[in-house]
Amino acid sequence: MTAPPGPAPAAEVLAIVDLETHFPLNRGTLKAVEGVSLTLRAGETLCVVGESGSGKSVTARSILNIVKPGRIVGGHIWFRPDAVIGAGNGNGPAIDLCALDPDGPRLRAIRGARIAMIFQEPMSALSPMHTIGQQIIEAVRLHRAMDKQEARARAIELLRQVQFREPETAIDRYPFQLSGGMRQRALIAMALSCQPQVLIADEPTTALDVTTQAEILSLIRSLQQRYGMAVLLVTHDMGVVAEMADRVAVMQGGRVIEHGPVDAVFRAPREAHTRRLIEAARLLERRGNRAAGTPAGGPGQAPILSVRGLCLAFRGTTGFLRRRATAVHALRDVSFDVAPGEALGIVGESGSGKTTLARALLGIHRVDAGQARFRRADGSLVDLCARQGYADRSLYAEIRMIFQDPFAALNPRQTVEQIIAEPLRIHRLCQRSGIGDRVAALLRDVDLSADVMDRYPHAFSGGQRQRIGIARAMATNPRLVVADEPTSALDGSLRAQILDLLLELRNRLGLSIILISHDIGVVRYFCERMAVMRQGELVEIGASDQICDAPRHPYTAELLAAVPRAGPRHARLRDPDAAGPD
Amino acid sequence: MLTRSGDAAPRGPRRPTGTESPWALVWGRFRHHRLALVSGVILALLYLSAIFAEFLAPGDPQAYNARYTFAPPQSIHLLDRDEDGSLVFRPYVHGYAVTVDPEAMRRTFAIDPDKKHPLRLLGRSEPYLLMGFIPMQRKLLTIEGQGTPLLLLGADRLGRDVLSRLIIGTRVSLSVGLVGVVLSLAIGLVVGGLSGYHGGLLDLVVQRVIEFLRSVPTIPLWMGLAAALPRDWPPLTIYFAITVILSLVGWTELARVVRGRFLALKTEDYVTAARLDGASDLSLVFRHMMPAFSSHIIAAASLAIPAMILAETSLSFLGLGLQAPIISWGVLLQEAQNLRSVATAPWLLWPAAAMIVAVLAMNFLGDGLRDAADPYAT
Amino acid sequence: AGSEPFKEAPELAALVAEGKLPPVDERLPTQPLVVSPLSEIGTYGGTWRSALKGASDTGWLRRTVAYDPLVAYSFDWDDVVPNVALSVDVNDDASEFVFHLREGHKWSDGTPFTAHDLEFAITDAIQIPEYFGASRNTHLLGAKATAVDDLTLKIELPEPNGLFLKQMASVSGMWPLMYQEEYCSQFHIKYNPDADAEAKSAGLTGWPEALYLACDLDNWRDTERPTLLAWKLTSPYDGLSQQVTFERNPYYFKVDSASNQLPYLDSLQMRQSSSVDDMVLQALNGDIDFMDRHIATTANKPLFIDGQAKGDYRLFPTVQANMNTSIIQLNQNSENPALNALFNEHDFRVALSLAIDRQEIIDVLFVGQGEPWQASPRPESRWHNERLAKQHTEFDPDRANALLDGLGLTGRDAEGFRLGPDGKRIAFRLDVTSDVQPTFPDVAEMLAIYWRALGIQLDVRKSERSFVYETMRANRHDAHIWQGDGGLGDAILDPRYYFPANVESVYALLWAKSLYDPGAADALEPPPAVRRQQDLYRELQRSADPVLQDQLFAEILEIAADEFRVIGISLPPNGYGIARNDMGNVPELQPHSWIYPTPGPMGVAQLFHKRG
Amino acid sequence: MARYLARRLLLMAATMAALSIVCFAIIQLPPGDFLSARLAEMAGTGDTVDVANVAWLRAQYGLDEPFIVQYWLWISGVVGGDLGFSFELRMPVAEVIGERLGISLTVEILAIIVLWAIAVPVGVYSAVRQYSIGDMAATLFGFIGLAIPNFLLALLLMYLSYIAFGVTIGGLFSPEYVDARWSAGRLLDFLGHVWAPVLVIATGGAAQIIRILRANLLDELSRPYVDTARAKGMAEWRLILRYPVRVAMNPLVSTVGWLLPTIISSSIVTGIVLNLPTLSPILLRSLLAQDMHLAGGLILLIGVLTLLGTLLSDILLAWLDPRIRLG
Ligand SMILES: Nc1ncnc2c1ncn2[C@@H]1O[C@H](COP(=O)(O)OP(=O)(O)OP(=O)(O)O)[C@@H](O)[C@H]1O
Ligand SMILES: Nc1ncnc2c1ncn2[C@@H]1O[C@H](COP(=O)(O)OP(=O)(O)OP(=O)(O)O)[C@@H](O)[C@H]1O
Ligand SMILES: [Mg+2]
Ligand SMILES: [Mg+2]
Repeated sequence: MTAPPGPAPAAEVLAIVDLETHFPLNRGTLKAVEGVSLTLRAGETLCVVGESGSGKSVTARSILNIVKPGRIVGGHIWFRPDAVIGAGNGNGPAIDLCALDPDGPRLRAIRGARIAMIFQEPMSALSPMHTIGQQIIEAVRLHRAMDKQEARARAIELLRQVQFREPETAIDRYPFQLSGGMRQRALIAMALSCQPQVLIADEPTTALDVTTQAEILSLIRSLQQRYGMAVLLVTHDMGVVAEMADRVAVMQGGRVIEHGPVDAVFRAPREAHTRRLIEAARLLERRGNRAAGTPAGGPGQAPILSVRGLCLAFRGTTGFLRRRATAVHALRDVSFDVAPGEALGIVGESGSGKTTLARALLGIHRVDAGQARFRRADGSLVDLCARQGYADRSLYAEIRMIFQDPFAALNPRQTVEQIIAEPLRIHRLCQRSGIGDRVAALLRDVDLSADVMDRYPHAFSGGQRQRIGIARAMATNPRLVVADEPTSALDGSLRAQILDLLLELRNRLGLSIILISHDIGVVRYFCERMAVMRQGELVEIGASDQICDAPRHPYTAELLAAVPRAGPRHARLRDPDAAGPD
Repeated sequence: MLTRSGDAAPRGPRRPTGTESPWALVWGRFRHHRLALVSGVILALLYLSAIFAEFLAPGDPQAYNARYTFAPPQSIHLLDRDEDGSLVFRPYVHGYAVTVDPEAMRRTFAIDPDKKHPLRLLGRSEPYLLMGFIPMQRKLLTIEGQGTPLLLLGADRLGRDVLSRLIIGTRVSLSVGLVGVVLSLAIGLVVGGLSGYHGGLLDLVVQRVIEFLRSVPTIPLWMGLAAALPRDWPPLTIYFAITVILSLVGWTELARVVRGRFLALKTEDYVTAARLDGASDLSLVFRHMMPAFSSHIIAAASLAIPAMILAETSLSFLGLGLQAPIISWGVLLQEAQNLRSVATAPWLLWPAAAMIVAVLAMNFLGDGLRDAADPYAT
Repeated sequence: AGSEPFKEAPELAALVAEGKLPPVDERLPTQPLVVSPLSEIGTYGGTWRSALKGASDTGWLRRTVAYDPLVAYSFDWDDVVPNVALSVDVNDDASEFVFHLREGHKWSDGTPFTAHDLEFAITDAIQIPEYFGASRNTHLLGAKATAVDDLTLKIELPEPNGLFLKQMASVSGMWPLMYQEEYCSQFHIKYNPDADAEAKSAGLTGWPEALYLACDLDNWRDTERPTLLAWKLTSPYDGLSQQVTFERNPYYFKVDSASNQLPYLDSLQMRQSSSVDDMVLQALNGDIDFMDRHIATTANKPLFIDGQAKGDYRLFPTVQANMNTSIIQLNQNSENPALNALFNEHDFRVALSLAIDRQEIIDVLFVGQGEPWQASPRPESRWHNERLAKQHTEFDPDRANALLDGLGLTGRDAEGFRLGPDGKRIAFRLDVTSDVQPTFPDVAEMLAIYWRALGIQLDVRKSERSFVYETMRANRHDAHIWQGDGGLGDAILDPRYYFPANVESVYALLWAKSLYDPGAADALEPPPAVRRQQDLYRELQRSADPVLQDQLFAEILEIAADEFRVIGISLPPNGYGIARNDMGNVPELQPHSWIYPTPGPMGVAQLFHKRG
Repeated sequence: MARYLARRLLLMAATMAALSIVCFAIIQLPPGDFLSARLAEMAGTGDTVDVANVAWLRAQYGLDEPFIVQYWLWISGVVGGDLGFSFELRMPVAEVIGERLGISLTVEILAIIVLWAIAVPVGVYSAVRQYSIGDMAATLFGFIGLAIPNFLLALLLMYLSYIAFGVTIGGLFSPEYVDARWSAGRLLDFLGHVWAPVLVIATGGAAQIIRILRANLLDELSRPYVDTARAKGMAEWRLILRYPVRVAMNPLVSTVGWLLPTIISSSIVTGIVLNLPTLSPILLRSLLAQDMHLAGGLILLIGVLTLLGTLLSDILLAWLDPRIRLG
């Protein structure tokens, strides 16, 4: 395996040539990646964009050869460990990663140390049985000769860099005790722990609010500048692309359809598909909440949901034998109303309690105080937070939730059909014989073809799973949907499509929506009103436009300032007035 | 709304062409599991031989024969020489030359090369009742020549045919004990599942009950129970009752394991999601959490079955298990568990081999089911 | 032998030389018991290795080291001969026995053994009702023992007992010799007022238990207790220890015909084992020097025959004292009226007997060894009775059926079973235990098949021994199967099968009670013939004349033949034992029984290891 | 933790109280009592028994008292630290148990260690290399061990070692070492014997652990967090042991605390066949002989071990899986 006539020019730390990765299916194989070629130079950021399911994640995973049960069936991935910024000075041997034994020591020495990876689904990617500290420390110690104390200190430092508020205590917490964004940041910290030459980041900021995202991106930038780290960034956030990318690759159907410097691609996209992607991203920003239309119910009606004084603290302990009591006040005196047919957006920094609020409303978490009165279809009121709140299971057909982690929320042992049919079956919403059609229709609504019905959740891309979750939530024609980051893993065009679907339902059925998102653009596009959360408190609530244009709370202002925009090399939007079209 | 009604397909939900129902998927994968298929066939054969035991057994399992106590197995010769010296296919066995050794109090057997007894397929036999009610006069394999028994697996201390006893024993061994297994699995899953899912007070109570049941060692429990059962029940009924009662204790282990797993599983998002779909507790436990645990359950079941078959041998050590004249593998092994048999009549250990085959078959079948149910398996 | 100087084991000689032990002449009685060896004069040294089964196998101890009663059975069981006692005088009506002891006989601690020790044992220990020992010394109950002088013990019985000496020579005869007054009286309330308190503070129920644990024949856990036996205990048998050991008693009172003090063997080593198979393997491996108990079964014989060369041992034959391999007792005092009526029909019992193919049972289970035999003393026995032994042993199913038809049992049910007078199927149940004889269940199953052919259902249940016993004690059994005790010398001592005589006569427990426990509320007056047998036995007990005893017993057996109360199967083949090839004086063809505790009466002190 | 422990211990005491009543009742379920069992046994040896003083003895042992009184006498002693007196062995129960407990625990814990030391790695191996030759072999041997009754295996071992090596392996010591003090020689002798029961017990339980671990591990191996660990560059085996195995151990850990009491109460037959000086044969004997105090003491001991084992399992489970809360 030494020094083949490396096809990679010296400065190209990574060169993917004609990569083909296939997955076995029940019938035949699925060619997820078909002849992808990409290059990555030291110190450079290559953004990979493309519609959901186009093979971005599989390409990224192929680099470290972690694609089970798939197989890399063709192509090469040349890795040149001595490549540095500036051409011509790396002439050591290049290694073909595809040719290495996937479990062998040579590839292992590269994984984590030289090429680090951040997986797309942060929630499931962490071991549930170990604290994040243990997992980061282990990563550090695998490749660096450090004793436990040093490694711990380094882990704390890393957590601090990825914006953990109290890294000293956070380090001893288990993934299930962390918010989605916190987990994602822990993964980022883990990936950065050994100062890799190449960072493969698969949608690393989907669960992060804009401020945190900005910090993380600038952290990556500074590492790039300092160590010449090359970054392969998979994302569909065009704002991020604009801010980060040197070059962009656009994928569709397992192939790279366009590949070039970011300015070129943004200014003059060659492919229609690329154009669509960029357009869709801009559209969201441009339209603001004007697309929201008029809710069916109209104002002045009695609220469908009225939340008063919700308080919730996670009282837990850390450590096994010598336990220390800890309490995280995830909700502090949260009150708001949702009118019928209204969409309420909730934004806020990562870990501010958004998911907790959603779960509290669905009765998953017990609240310490407060109530959430929900007006049912027959006009009766139930307190969702009371103990017997969900005694009548038909309520579950009226209120639906879309989970933040789409993978974890899908039963790995059920086919998509079973998953989506489950609420239909339980609430007897359609005849047995009609279930198949109904499921197929729901899948089509979220832009999935019906022939994926017999696949299991693990055989999907992140965005596809998210759509399955949405289809399931919509299956019962609910009256209130609590959607926790429902579109974070979707590319711009799909996102718009899904949101339009929701809007259509809202207009037609008077569906009320609580939309949790860190994407202010989405919230503004979609919601009449929005609420801003911070450390468990609702700091501001009001009409979306008003909040976006004239935030009252300094935190809101800070949030808005951090929103990246979908144009290359644009400065951040500091002036709220500039939030309009280009 | 978005539902279309009418034009109902005859069976099950309609699906787009090219996709398969979940069960078809599982079956499709199972079908490709060669080991599991072979095991399934073996098990089917075992059960068939349990059903048609009387027909398959060459002899009467209870008929003792003074001349052939501890006779070693005969081997079947397939080819015979005709008068003209040419080889022909004519299966036969040799007879025995028996000598009595009064000093050692035993018979010694030698193969008598002069005595050839041809074998017949579907030959005439003593009349008997197949499955206790179908009168029959033919058996699968019979021997020609009066007075010479067919002892393909040798004879036991009373000169009874081990093969016939083994075949008849299949019936009890592969049926009665299974009831206990099924019962304890069912109770274990339900109780353990609910306890782990609900946690809290229910869990506390269930765990104390389990703890309590486990604290009573089995032997005194057996002895006590055996004393409490009416003495004039037929032995099979007593045994059946004991297995049922034992399984009322036997569920504890599975219940605890299930509960331990469920405590962790119930925090999974997909379980929450199913709950938010409106699934009832039982459906949550059985449709969503249990499948995640199906590998374990299959493994536990395939382990419990041999344990139950074997339990009878330990039970009869205490005079509580099945007893002769009822024949089961356990009884046969029980009769073979002495130095004399082990040292001089190892063919009496054949029931152990039968048991191993049955257990392995059940187990590989279980493997096949597991893999078929595992979405990740390829 | 008297004139020759006594010789002793080298290790003892060394101790004597060191002054730690008195010389051998001072240790032996003036008139030691001279043993003529079975085959040769032995040599000193070596260990006798054997095994004990479980925690309470005192049987093997009683058969070997402990068998040194006042008077002992002769080797062939024909006679009672002096042992510890030098001689014994009996009065005419067998109610007063005077034992003369040996002068200079000493306990293992060197203190003199006197008649006072015996008086203490019988009056102060055995006769107190407070512990188990008494329950097994029925012949000593109510006896008055007096030490006339140091060497003379007089025993006066409350009732004449012509069998007293035989009983004193039996396996239970050693009790009085276990108690050294000096040592054992410390546990006795009469001699030690604190005895009870001391016992209770040790966790015992009271002083009798302390006495029992320290001194009784069935307890081998006190290594302090002085003994008269050939070997004294060095590591105790408390049910937990893995090994019980004994070492030579330098004061043992027997010498061989060449004036060598016995025993020859230095020590005994008995491994406590819970598993017979473990013991068998020990024997096969040559780790057992001499033994028959537990291991020498019919089933194991081929193993032992084949293993002789490897294990360097041989098999020696014993004469089975049992007269039958299995005796079937139908409960003729049953609480089930229908069964009781049937079982009391003479012809019914005969029919059942005739339906049994005994030769087949013998062939299948005993490899053709033995002959069809009813419950009757063995052919070698003085009391052999041909009619009793052989009647109804032929296999004649036709006559059997005819007899049953003759009883009017002609009705049959759908499955072909005969109906009893009550209109119900004739069916009864037999609980068998394989703990005593592994062949019982097999016999029972074959019986079930034979009797099925008669139209009678026998429901065989294998059960745990104590369950079988418990049902029997409560007289709730239908039938019982057991071995044929009382074939040789024990016939007259334990005539359980010849007439309802004791608790073991479970075919007529309530009739037996009228003999052994007439006061019992449930005792039944037996039919005249049985009554007559019991009267004859009482008369026999009252006579000291062996000839008269034989006459009376013969008459009892004649009546037994008429009555035909129990059904026998076959005469047991000879037994065997295992002895290492280097063991000397191994007994050949010794009777094997419980009452005659084989091999005890041979004088095990004469066993030895051959040199070279 | 301390509060949790305190609460559990309190509950344990209540369970023990219930257990003591039930076990005392169970011991008495079979007909008869110690004396009748004893008489039965004596008769078995050929002794004839005079029943005259049996009633007296019965009173002496308190066997004629009603159940409640007998129970009360016993349990009040037990609470006061006096386990009572073995009728049969005529020794304080505490002494009997004390005599055997050490060796019994040694053998049984040794067996458990060997069992886990073999079965856990093999189980992991057979999951990771599903359907490899090694997996098949492990399954085959595991099930052979399971399907052959323990006592038969013990018998076979004994016989084979006699045939092949000319040594008998019954018991735990050769005669010369039975009563000897511990020394290097005795230890060697002990090891020369103890392998047989350890092997018998271990083979009987190995299949259970192998198959359960395999089944659970197979489920975990395809979890995303395993990929994360892979991407870190961890060695395959190390990451399997550290991540999925930890989850897959859950079912084993759930019941690991019961291993010891289960082995004590289930290795009776093995103990008898191999002539082991452990507690198990004594338990059977005491039950057959209806030696109430001894049987009661042993059952209580097993009960306490079970309860402690459950507690241990619960604590281990919580330590193993942070999602499970001690509660
Ligand atoms: N284990 C698998 N088995 C079968 N098909 C798979 C598997 N994993 C992914 N796929 C398929 O491979 C294709 C590419 O998936 P990939 O995860 O690379 O998409 P993606 O571009 O990352 O999309 P997203 O933006 O939604 O994350 C998809 O169609 C997906 O369904
Ligand atoms: N089960 C739990 N135990 C303890 N603490 C928890 C638990 N779940 C959440 N928390 C804590 O509660 C706080 C709020 O978490 P939540 O998941 O609601 O945040 P979020 O607003 O959804 O953040 P993100 O945008 O990152 O998803 C966080 O600090 C988190 O660590
Ligand atoms: Mg992806
Ligand atoms: Mg969240």
